[in-house]
Amino acid sequence: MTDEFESNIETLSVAERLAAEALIVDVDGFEGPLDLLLTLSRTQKVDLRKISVLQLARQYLAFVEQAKALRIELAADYLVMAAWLAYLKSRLLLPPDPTEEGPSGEELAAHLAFQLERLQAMRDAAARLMARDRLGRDFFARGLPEGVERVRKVQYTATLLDLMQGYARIRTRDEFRPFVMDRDSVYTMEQALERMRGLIGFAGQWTDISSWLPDGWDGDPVKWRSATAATFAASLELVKEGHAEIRQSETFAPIQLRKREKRHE
Amino acid sequence: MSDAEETGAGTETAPRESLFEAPPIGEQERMVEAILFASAEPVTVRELEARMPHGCDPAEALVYLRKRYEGRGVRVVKVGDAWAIRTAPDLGFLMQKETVETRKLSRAAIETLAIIAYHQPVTRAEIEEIRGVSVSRGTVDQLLEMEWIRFGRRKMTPGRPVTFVVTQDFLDHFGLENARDLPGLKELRAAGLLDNRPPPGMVPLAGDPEEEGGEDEAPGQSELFED
Amino acid sequence: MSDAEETGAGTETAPRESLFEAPPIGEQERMVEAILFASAEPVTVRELEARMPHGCDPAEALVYLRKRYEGRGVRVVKVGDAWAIRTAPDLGFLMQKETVETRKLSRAAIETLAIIAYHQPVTRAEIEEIRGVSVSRGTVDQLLEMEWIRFGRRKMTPGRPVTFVVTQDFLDHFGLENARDLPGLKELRAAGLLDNRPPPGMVPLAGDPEEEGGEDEAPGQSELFED
Repeated sequence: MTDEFESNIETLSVAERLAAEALIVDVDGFEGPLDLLLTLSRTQKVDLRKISVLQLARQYLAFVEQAKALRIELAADYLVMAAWLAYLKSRLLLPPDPTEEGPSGEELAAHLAFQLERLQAMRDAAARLMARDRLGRDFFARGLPEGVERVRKVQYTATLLDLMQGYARIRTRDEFRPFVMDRDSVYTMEQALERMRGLIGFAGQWTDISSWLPDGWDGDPVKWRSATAATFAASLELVKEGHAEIRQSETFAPIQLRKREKRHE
Repeated sequence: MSDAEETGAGTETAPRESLFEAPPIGEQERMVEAILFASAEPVTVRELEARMPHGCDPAEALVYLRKRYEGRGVRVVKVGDAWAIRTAPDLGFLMQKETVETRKLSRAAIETLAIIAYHQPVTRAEIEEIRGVSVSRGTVDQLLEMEWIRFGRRKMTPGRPVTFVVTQDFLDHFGLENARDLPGLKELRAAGLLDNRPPPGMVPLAGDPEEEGGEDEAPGQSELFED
Repeated sequence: MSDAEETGAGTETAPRESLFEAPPIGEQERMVEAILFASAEPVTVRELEARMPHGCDPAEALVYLRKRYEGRGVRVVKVGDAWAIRTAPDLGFLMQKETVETRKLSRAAIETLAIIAYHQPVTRAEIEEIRGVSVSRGTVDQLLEMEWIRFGRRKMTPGRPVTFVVTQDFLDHFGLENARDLPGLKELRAAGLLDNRPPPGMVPLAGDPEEEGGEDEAPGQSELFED
């Protein structure tokens, strides 16, 4: 690699060699073929409007040849440009063929010159832009801004409908409250559980669950129903806790309950 | 004005040459102005001095600057031992932006309001009894603040509790002439506003709720406006 | 300032003293002064109008205010259709403490920014045609993120590509009243360098649709703007 490199540039003058090296070293630094062309065009040291596109094409092709010789991988678009410039070169050198369609070599060359000039102009403009006085570097905004305080005022609203629906909601609830509040004929599971906890210790024998009902709860069917349900639920709770055992011989047969004997291990 | 401009032109050269003469006082005033403007914190005279070219007298420049801003929209003020530019106090209102947000009244507030409207004059304990839950102070305060309810007479019952009644604002807002114009439960029901389904968790034990409700309410309603 | 704007602003400001006459212009100038001093961001005339009492003419007050600050340490500057107070650029040397390190922009980003500023509204394909290379997504993203560029209207050309334009932040950062004040803009235009000159026949630069990175982005971006 090194040998090849040296043998290749031996034939060049020192100045040329330096220039070539700069180009080759920078090849990654070029932003595409247009950028490279613009750089090459600078060596012509002329106004971009008077640039010789033909000469530029030759320079570019020489560059690509050299890069190839140095086995430098060139991106595809550099090669596409090379092919196009080779074509352009031939169009510029040969007398125009009147039968051929499309733009003339001069037109193509003029457009390329325009593109180069435009790119250069944008670069100059970018430099001028960046050189302007800039906020936060040359001039400054208020360092201690007083933010606009958002005073949020909440305004509550309600419609007559909301009001009536609200009232209806409460009154509807009221309608049912008496039944819930009416505890006279309701025997709760908590009540039953409390009562049975005190008694279960004495129930060594299987006893019909109906005998566990509190006094005065077996006459009125409503009260009997509530007390039976509560007592049954409480029985299950005691079984779950491990204090009692429960059994029923068949469907609808009486349910029986007794104390669970402590196991002696 | 022209003075300032002239000195302004001079600046290009003045600032850096600390070995030379201090910039003219007008120029120093400009510097103090720019520093106070751009600084995120109030700036002490000492710091001004450190930041400005050698030989400057920021204290003197401040006197001029302060005078210049007298009666302006912003003022040069002393904050502790430092200086800052601040909005003139009479223009503080410009720094506020009022946004009005309309929000629905909460369910608790609506129910409380409804009870007061239907049962007035009513005590807090009575409201709680009717709603079945305690009434938060915030809810009552909100309604008082909105001026939809106000305190009524004290009840002649033990403890002489205060009562609540609705206000004229309330009537105006809801387009009522009188609290008695509020539709009764029967009308609410007729209008389909009364939900007959029992609230969840409550067991409809017996009878047709339709009938029962009707009977129940009638006396209650009449009581309300008896006095 | 048009009728529409006046009435538009009126609805917002009205509450305060809509029944009274607008304050004298000197007072309005103080108000504009206070508002601009208080804000780090440029404030539009419309917003000034919205914050000042009804009937005020901030545009007129701004004329006076701007004059008042000529040659001072801070200046009243126009940024697009908004106004701001900024320190005089010649005093930047005093503000080392406030200096903010702006992110270093790559050469590609700077060029892309300049192309957008000078050619706006400009499509990605046009940027690529000018630079002769495809524009990386990162470059555009960075400029968007800095809020120096934003999406403009779609071009009415096939594919309806999105365009890029510069923002108010861009103008503010570079101290430009508006995009027409870009340095050298007139000369570039006169020289025909801002023309969109189509290539004769096919030129294998980035304008070539084959290579256009823009192609695959187009659908993604179009989603953003489809309503």
